[in-house]
Amino acid sequence: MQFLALLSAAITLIGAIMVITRRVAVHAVLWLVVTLLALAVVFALLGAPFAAALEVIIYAGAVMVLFVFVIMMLNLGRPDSDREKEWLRPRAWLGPALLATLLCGELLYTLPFRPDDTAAPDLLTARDVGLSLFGPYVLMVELASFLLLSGLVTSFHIGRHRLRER
Amino acid sequence: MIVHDLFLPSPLLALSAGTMVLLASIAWRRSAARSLSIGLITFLAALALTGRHVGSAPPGTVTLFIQDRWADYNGILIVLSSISILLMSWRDLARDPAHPADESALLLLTGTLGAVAMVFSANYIPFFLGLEILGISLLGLVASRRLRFPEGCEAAMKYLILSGLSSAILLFGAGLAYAVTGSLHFTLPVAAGSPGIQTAATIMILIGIFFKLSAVPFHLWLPDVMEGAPVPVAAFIAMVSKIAIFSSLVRFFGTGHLPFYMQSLMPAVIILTILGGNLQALQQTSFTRLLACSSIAHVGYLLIAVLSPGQLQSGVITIYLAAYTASTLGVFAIISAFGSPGHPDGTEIADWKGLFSTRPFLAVTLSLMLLSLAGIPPGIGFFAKFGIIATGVERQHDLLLAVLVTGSIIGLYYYLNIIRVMTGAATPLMVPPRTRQPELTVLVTVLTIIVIIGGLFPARLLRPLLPAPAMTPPYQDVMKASRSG
Amino acid sequence: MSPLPALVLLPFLGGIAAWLADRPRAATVLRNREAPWRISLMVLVIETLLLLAATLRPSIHNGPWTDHFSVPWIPAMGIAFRLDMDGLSLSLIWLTLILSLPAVLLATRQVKTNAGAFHFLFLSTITGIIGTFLATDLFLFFFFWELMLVPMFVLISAWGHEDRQRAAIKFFLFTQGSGLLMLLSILGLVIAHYRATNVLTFDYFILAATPLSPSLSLLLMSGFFIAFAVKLPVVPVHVWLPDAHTQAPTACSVLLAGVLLKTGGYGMIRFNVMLFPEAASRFAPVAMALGVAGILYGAWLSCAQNDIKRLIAYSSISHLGFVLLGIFTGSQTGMQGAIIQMLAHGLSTGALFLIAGSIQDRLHTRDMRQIGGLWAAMPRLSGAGLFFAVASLGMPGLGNFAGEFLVLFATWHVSPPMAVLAATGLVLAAIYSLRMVNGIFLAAPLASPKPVTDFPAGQMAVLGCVMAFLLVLGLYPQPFVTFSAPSPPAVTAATGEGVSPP
Amino acid sequence: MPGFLLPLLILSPLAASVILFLFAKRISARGAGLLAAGSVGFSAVISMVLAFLLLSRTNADPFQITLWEWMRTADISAHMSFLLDPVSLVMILVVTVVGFLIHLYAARYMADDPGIARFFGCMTLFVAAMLVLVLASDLFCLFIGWEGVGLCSYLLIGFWYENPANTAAARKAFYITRIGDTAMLCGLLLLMTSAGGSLQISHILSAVTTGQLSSSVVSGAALFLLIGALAKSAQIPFQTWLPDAMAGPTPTSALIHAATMVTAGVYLIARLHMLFTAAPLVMTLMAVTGTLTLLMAACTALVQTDLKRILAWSTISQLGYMFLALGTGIWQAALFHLVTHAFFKALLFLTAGAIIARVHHEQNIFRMGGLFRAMPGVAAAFLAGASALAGLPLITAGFYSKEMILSSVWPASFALAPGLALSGHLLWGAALAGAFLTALYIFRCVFIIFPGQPQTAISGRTPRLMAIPLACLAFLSLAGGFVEMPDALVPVHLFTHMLAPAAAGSSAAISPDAVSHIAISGAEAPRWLLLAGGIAPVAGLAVAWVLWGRTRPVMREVPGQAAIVSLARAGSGTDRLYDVFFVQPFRFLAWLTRHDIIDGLITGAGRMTRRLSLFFLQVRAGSLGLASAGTITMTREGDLLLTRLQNGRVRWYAAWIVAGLCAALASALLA
Amino acid sequence: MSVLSLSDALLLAALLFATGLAGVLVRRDLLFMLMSLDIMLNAAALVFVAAGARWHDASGQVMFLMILALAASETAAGLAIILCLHARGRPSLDADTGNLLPGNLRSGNPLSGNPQPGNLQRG
Repeated sequence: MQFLALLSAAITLIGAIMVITRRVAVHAVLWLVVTLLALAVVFALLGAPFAAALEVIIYAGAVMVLFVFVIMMLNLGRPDSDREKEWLRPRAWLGPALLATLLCGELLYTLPFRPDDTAAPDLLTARDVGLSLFGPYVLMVELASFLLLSGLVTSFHIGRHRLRER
Repeated sequence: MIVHDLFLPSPLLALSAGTMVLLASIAWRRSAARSLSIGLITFLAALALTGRHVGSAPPGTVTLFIQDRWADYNGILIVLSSISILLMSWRDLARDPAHPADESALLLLTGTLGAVAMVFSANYIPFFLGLEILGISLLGLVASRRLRFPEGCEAAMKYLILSGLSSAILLFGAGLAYAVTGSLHFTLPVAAGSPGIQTAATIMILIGIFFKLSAVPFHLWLPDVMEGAPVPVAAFIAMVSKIAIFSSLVRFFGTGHLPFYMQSLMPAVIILTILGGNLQALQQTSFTRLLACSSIAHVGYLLIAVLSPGQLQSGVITIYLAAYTASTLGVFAIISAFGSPGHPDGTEIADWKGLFSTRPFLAVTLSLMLLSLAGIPPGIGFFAKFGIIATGVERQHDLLLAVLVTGSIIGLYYYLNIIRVMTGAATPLMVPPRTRQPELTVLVTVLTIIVIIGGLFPARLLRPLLPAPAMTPPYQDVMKASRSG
Repeated sequence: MSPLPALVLLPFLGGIAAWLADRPRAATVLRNREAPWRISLMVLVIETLLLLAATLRPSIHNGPWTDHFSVPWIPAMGIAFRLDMDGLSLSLIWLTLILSLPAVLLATRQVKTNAGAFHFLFLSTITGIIGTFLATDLFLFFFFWELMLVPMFVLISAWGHEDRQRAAIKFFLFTQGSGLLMLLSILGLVIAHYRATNVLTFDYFILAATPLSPSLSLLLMSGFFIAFAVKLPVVPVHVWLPDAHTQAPTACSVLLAGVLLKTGGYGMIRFNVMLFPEAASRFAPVAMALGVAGILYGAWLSCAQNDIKRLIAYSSISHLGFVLLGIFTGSQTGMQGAIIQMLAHGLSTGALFLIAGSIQDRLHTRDMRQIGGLWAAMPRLSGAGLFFAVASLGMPGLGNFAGEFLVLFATWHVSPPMAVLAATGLVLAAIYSLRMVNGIFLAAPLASPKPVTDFPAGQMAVLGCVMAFLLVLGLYPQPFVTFSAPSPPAVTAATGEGVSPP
Repeated sequence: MPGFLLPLLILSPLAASVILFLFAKRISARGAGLLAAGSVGFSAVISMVLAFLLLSRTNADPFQITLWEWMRTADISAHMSFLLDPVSLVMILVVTVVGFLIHLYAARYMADDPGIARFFGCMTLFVAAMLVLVLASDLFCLFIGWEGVGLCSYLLIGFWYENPANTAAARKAFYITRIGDTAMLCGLLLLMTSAGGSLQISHILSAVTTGQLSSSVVSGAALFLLIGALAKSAQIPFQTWLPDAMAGPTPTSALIHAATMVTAGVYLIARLHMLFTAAPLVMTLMAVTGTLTLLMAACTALVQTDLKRILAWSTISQLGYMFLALGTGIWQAALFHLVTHAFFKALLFLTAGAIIARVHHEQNIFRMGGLFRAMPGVAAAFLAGASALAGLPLITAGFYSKEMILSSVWPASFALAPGLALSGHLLWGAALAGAFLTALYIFRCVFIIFPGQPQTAISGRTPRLMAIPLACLAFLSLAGGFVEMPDALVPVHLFTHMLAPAAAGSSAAISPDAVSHIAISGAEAPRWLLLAGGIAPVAGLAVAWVLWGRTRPVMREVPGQAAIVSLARAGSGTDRLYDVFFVQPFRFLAWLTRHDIIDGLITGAGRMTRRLSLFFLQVRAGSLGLASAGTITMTREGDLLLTRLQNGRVRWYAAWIVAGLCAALASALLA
Repeated sequence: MSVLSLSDALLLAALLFATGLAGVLVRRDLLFMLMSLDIMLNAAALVFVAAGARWHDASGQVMFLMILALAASETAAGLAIILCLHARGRPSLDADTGNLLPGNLRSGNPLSGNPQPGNLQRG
């Protein structure tokens, strides 16, 4: 199990790094899917099977399909990947990477590295989550629906192409 | 743990009900006038319902939403701003086919909903959801002019990326706070042990808030986005979004003493914000950009009051918010009134040349608003700035006061510069045709009266509305002890 | 009823009336295109009568503070709408009216564009000035202090001369920016008082009794001082003045030079010397050195100007250096000299600006080299110009000299070398004044393309009154000195506190 | 008490002046002259009445009146108060009588000038101011008159303002006297602060005598006042303004720049002689300055060609005599010379005016010539004046007054330092030489103008209205001296007796060591002194005859261009010196700084702020320099050397956010 | 049953967060930026889930759900913007080019979309 945890964590990280270094968008999307799947394993190992399932179904499934869909619509090709290569010269990424590393270092510095305090946590099943979702957090579900509504309206609003005759 | 309760702030209820009605109405038949009317009625209803809340939280329990005078006050400011913004955009939305009115009205409603949710939230989840509802709605609003002005889309793109980044940072911070305290209560994370994570959590949440508040150096997006957006939307960003996030800031940090690790950070940010905002405004030729920069500077002034707990603080923050809202709304309303359908808004300062002779009413009211923003009598801004300085003096923030004075002098220059331009000789070509716009006239008049009355009789506004300080000195001792231990 | 609030508000209300009278609809009803002008003239006359009543009204108590008015304004912060009048404020208000009447009579009738707004702003400025002279609540004082600048800014910016906008912004930035420092000081004082007594108040008389450490009181005083120094103006911060005076429309130049600058001197007396006597005495050497520097620097630059208004403006700096010097000598004589100098400078320089403005109206230039001798064409104007130029060079027997003499006398007590240096300013005063006289009045006339009209007798009579005032001030200043003596805050604290208006 | 007459005395010309100014346009030339002369004449009558009253009074009290209190505060008390004692009586008589004659003359002389009302307005104002000056019993009040006469002098010198040279001369006069006035003001302040806030003359003098004032204060005040007096009286080093002042109308020159105003310095010192005698060094300085001035001015007069300028220099020279007398301590002699000088110099100027009017405003003496035949009456008057000026013995007033000075200087000694004194003999010698030179230059003038052939056309006649004053003044110049004669001839001492009360007051009060050099009468002086004093002018006359009387054609220069000429040029040389060292540098520096330096600095700072704000813009627009290759363009404000790379704003903004986050975290963690 | 402790999870989350951040900073293509943002959001989600596990509190997972909702709507809106920009004929999805909002650096007609470099200041 320890090994599985280590492996999935490693895959998650490697996947993420691959995502940000790919030149072709579809490759990146695929790597992202890999990352998300590995993350789902991590979630499961953390005792959150519900979250893991949602990660796979919604994130790696639905959201990523959106990406693929858009990439198809954009009809990206060879020139784009060449351009990406052009853009990914060391002098272009060195500074941002340094900045990110610095932040990462600061974060790691703050984290407690002593072997953990508590015993391994118990499982939190879908039932627990559902109870609290539709218990104390029922209003939040409503709010989330408004979030999705505004996302919907916005996407629709922006996505329209032409002036509509009135 | 969160106690289950049925408490729901009633403005929120009104707004969500209004959104539903509007959706239904759109689904039935699209009509700009009706959508706008529904929006207006919803806002008025929300206003009327403020303070009359459904249910109540049992005393001494932690809730998702909180009801106090501070939340009510900010809710009122937000809804009033939204009403003004709706009136400002009425003409364009109702008459200009390039502006899809229904979606705009809908997004205005959801945006306000998000803002109000933030104001009332006492928990990370509603705060975060409110923030994102507001952000996503803004995204749509910013891009709403894109068909005529391509800047809109670009501005939306910038906002999307940057606000996504800041949301992620904020979320990460909130996650760390949750990890350390085990509670999603929206307040400074305080727990025994692991001081590093607490610090990191606080700082990351703070940075997220600073981004939305556009404090320097996290301000760079604001002028771009405000310029790319239609004028009323720019007002929405400058008003609604800022009030909401500011009220959250106060709720999160309280108005007491800062944690020790922020005691050099906050003044630094304030200094940068005041100087950066003002200096950047100095160079602007675009009116909306100038207002964006000036709103940055005003955030800096406000933060001084946040840093200065004392007898005056609460009332001063209250009145400063009112002053900033009324004056800035006034300026935006006048900009809207200046333009006309099919004519670009008067967003270039040079367009305003000679306004004193061509449209004296607008010129005089605009001067009043600008002077109020600059902190000069008789506008309400005078007393507000006076109060800010008073709080600063009370806490002896010498450096901050020096910066404030410097910034105010620079600010004077660019505000006056506009008045100067308006006193110049008019060139007939530049004067856009006048159109009948009673709603704007009424709005401008009302705001003018508010600004003057507030300036002359500010006593009524001076009410202590702030929540009790969240961070009191004993806590700090705990923090310090835990850190060293 | 105390007439004080009416005194403050009347010009403002009158200004609104003047503005409304300029609306197209009103103009047809009134059948008079000069309605705003007439209304403002009327308002000023009524104001003068009101002031007369206030002057003659028996004092409400035995102290030197003759009148009092107070209503709470912002009780949460201890702010009240409190007005008090003593001899100093009364005489400065008189000066305001004595100058604004000729200014309106002679110079604002020509304003044709937006005359209503012009008069509204003009009268609002007067309201601000009078309010400044009367307010004894520090917040109210600051309120009026800021308030009087705004209309003046618009007046300069909209109705001024060629380079008006830059001048207006400069004027506003300097005066307003320094005002912020004063605000800091006011608040510092209030907070210090609050810390000491747990009473939050902005009342001048109560705050005057605040116990302060020496360093704090010096700090607070310097905040006030900077604001007043900019207004007065004192040399390193005088730079707004020449531009503003030169570019302002005539009536505003008169008001600026004649009265607005006096608020600085008034503030120094009331809020520096009287509020922080010890700090002021410690600061005195610096202030006096600045005064001497102002006298010499202003006079020096005045000698080099060809623009009449600029010349007069720099001469103002020189004259007001005497005021600063006098106030900080720390003696009663110096203070009285400064007050006399303020009154006299207001009259003489105000009149000179009126004359310069009239010249500009007629000849459309302010360049001495292009004006030439006017005596032959306009003997009345030139005679008046000569008179006021002579007054400004410090001719004994006229008001300016009386002030300068008293100031020099008081200075000599403190530091003879300083007095000698300041007296040198009189030589320079002769140079610039006579340069002006021989540049525009007593000089060979230039070939003028069109005939110019002299002052009509009526206007001359108005100027004659100003001349008479100057003469009286120079020959018999004793009544003015008695009349305009500033009252220390302690007096009312002892006798007049709590006296409510009947 | 007849004190009430004193303000009346002043009021009369003052009222005339006000009327003349107010109704300048409506008053005819004749009316203006009449009004002016009448008012001054009225004053003259009053002053005669006053003279009668004063001299016939039984006690020694002067007439006094205090009009009002100018100011009284804790430490200051100044009054508008007047006092008439013999000293001021002499002065008011001179001012009103000579003034009346000159006004009479001017009424005709200026009749054709369009600005006559202004002219008489100034003239009467001058008389009023001068009367204030001489009558004042408070130095503050005196100072009002003192400056007032200066102003009138300025207005009258520049009366013909169409010519820039005239106004320049007027300004010069005012500036230079203003320097002196400022010094005097300082002196007054010094006295006032040390003497308890009062400038009442009696108070000051009693403070001096009682030793209330320390000697340093007395010396300082005396020095300051001396500077004021020297400037007013055009003594070295202030002499340059007076010759230029001749640009004014001739009656002005006669009244202001010869008879009255320039003697105000003498009057001041005579008034305060007790103060000065208490400051021996200042006295020495005064005497030496007077001597130098009288020599220098006489030499300069010798080489002038302009008639009025010759007279101007002679005025300076004669004033030098008065200062010598004052420095010696014999202020009575100075006053006596002042009176006679007023007569003959007014006469000379008025005759000169008459001459100049006849020869079409030609002032160069070498262009005149042969005037005796055309205008014998005028010539006679001029001759009378010239003899009085030269001091031809026995028959002229000038002889007696000058003699009184000379004989007193001889025995005097002048303190230089403790134990070191300057002998009076030296100054006496110089003064004698001066007397010789005086006769030389004035008879040079006479011999060039009157005999021989006319050089220019002569027209018209001298009107009677102008002739009457000439006659009166001629009489006074010749006979005026008989009121005071040396004991060696006839012991007549009317003048000194009249002044006796004032003198008594002083000599009683002054400590013995301070008066060591004072000698009122020439009793102890040897007889030959008188002889020498008589011979010197005669010798001058003789030499003048030798040089100019016989020689034809006219010589245009003094023979022998050597030492004497260069010495003579000194007068005008100072002028050039001042021009180079003071006037031009002042003008240049003023021109250089005509734009406010401080203004420039502050505006520059403002501009820098704008630049700074540009920097903030650059931060916004700038790049990490790593983002991408782009076109590097210099900004238009090239000085900032900031470059703008075509870069991605979004990532740039994001980078700022992250950088801010890093910094904030770092600061929090390090706290 | 978990084998991952909270601090392990936080470690992973921090690394993931930094990686996403680097992606946002480095990449110019909007698509990649959006993906990087998603990575960052996931890192945050990981923190919440892990913390929820640590405290045995379902709130963490509730929060995860909300983040999911946010990610969905943000991605949708973002992709709509990408399409919008693409439809307007932007040559690429470069977030950097074609800045129509250069603020004060604007020059020329804002509609031309062709800013000229070098004009810092107008008037």
